[in-house]
Amino acid sequence: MAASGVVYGTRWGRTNALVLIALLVIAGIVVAVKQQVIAANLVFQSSTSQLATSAIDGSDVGFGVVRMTRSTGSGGGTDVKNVLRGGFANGKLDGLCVSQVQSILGVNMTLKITAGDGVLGTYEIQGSNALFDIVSIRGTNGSNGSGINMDGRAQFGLAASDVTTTKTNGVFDINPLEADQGTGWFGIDADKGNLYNIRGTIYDGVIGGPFSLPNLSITVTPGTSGCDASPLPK
Amino acid sequence: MFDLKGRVRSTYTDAREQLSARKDGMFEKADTKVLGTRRRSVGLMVAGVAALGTMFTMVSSNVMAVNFASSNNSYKIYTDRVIGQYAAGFINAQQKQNGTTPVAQIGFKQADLFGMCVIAQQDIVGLGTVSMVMTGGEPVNGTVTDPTKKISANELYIASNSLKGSGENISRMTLGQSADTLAMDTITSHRGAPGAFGLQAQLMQIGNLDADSYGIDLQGSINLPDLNIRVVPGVATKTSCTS
Amino acid sequence: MTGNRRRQRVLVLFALVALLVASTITTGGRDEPAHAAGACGPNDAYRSTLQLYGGAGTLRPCLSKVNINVGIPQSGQSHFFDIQKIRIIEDNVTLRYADGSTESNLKHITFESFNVRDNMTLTVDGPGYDVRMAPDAAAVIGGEGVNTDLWVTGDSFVTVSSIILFFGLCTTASVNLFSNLSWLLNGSSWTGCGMNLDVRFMAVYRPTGSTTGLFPIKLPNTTISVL
Amino acid sequence: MTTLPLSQRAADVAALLAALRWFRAFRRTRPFWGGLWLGLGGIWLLTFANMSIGLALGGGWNQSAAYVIGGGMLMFALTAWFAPFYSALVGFTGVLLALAAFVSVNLGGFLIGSLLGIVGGAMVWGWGEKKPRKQKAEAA
Repeated sequence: MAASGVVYGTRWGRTNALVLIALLVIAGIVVAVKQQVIAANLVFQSSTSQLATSAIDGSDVGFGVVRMTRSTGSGGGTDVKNVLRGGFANGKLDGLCVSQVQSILGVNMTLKITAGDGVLGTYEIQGSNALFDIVSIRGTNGSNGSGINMDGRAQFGLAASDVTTTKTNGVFDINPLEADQGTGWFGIDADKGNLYNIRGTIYDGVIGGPFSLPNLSITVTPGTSGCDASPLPK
Repeated sequence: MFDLKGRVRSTYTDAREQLSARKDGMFEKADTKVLGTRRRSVGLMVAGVAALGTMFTMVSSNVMAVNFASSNNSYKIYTDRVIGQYAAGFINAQQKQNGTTPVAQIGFKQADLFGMCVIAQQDIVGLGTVSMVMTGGEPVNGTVTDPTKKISANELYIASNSLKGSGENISRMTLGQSADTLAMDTITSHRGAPGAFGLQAQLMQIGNLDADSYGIDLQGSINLPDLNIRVVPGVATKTSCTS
Repeated sequence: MTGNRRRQRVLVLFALVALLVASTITTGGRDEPAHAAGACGPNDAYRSTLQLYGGAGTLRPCLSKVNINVGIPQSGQSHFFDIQKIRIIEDNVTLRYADGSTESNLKHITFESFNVRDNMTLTVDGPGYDVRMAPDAAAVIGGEGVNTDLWVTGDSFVTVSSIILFFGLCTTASVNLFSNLSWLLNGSSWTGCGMNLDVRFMAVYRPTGSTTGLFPIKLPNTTISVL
Repeated sequence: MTTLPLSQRAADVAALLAALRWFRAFRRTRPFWGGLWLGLGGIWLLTFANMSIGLALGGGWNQSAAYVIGGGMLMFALTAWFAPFYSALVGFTGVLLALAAFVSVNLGGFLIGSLLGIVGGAMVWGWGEKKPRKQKAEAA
């Protein structure tokens, strides 16, 4: 079909130019994607969250020192940290605030989760089977009650693995705090716990049972203004 | 000797001549021939719009699902109730065209939305701000009125810096889980940095949700019964969802 | 057919009676110490069996072998706590711990109506960690009408004063001496100047009546921290 | 008040006229308006998705659909402009892309991108030689 004297074929000059451009684009994309990966590697500034609530009314309460596995940050490894794990089989909260400051690319930002109806003493947040890994917690006097209170037969010095909170078919579950077995792990067991005007530093909270969070708000704002900077949630 | 200078010059002169010839050709063509959009365009246009209309109807009558992915910087999302199965969230810096903004990246493996209203703003040169209001499912008025018009979304991700609603039923929630260990049931791709704050829940039922979003990303598909898209001049508010 | 129905009725009646009996047995009985069966060694063999003072019940705790220091440092003649009665219950107790090990020569003492005015810090000295409970001022570890049973080491001590004794001056008594002093300690109400108790186990309970409602642990304005 | 020399002003006007004449010729020799709408549709899809290229590359089809479809529409528009020979092909494909955008790119950029693409693509497809203008003028 080709006209005589005309040779058809791949014109290598042009082809090479296009191939070169395509390769450059791919290289650029690879660089861009790599930067994206680097950008996603956040700087881990604070490992603990702030907790605040006007009151906690819990039944079958226990505290125990447990070894919590914690991420060490950028490397993706883990280490072990001793925390006081507080367990509540059933609980009501009068307002809740959990906040976390995190530094991303050198900029501080604060995630804040709040809930509550704004009325003191209504205990509008109800849930069951809650665990909090506490670094420190402080209860203070207020018009609604004062500090940390425990009711019933309180025992200090139990093994953390012997602390009881939740029940299945009326029988206490074994080791609800998931504490290490054996000695060395301090525990407190009480029938009831009433905690008022609580501010604390926690690593995490796990709430198992179905629960409600009226007026739930999740916000992320630049800066470090967390639960400590705001009045107790009601 | 390799006469580079001469070769460049001759190439340049050739190109100039070619361009000039092409220009002359263009002028000649423009003067001699009448070229333009012929009437047959209307046929294709009508066919295309009809096809679009058919797809729109199919989507709004729940036959077809669509994809949605955007990191636009001005979204408002309203729904009367969202029932999310396997939710996970962490803090991130959302990339925008002009820098970054801190957001909570929240993902749902499966989410049922009772009414959905998305308001997107776009600045258009010469027109100012216009708002696009997309509604689907039942009317978004704060109460669930018609559960049959449920919107089901698979793998829904929202980048939000403010999310407000009423947590009606939440279970198995973990706050403070290391963000690199988050999982939405079997999906383990929605993860943050090691050691960073993470939130995970098996069920999150949130009523009357108002979210400011910097992006919606739907990895799966969504059905949008009663789909309606309107363009409203200026900044639209939640009242625009029902009016 | 009628015979069948009658048998059915009898069965239902029997089931109802059984349910009623079972419910009275479970609600009428005294609250058993809350513990999960099988959590402490093979067949729960590593639990200690401890009698509370005054027949208030038996506890079968699984013990952590961690020392709890109840410290109220003395400061001159300042009064930091009040105790109605100090009693020594058992002079030589052996506790079994969660790993099966035992510790002997411990003392079982009890405080009646223990109230702290100020200066107390409760420090849990665990391996590799401390838990500190530090009330700003007043705290209740027991309180009115409540017994505080403590299993302590012999070298623990309390520093108390009483108007009828030593002209009201602060006097220290080691727990080792409690059995010799029991006639005295049991008798009067004490004003405390200081205390340093190394506690292995502590149970706070109401000796009679309902176990709940009194809130024997009250820690107003208190920080609990893990160090 | 500074007055430009007459020759200077004349030269300016001449240059402007030349540019206009060039633009008119450019416009008349290619599916200009169709290409414009098609291209704007593609740009709208891209800006509306507002996705950073890194996110699009990392996210799979959902995130990259805007780039693929919007970018495709833009590319076809440019092809229509600079290679009018292929206008029938790129116009038709542009319409198909605009339709595909509805299901895969944010409802076709809230319909606007899809509509622009359909109108523009159809115009590009239908572009070609028409009856001479002079005849029309004479008839009128």
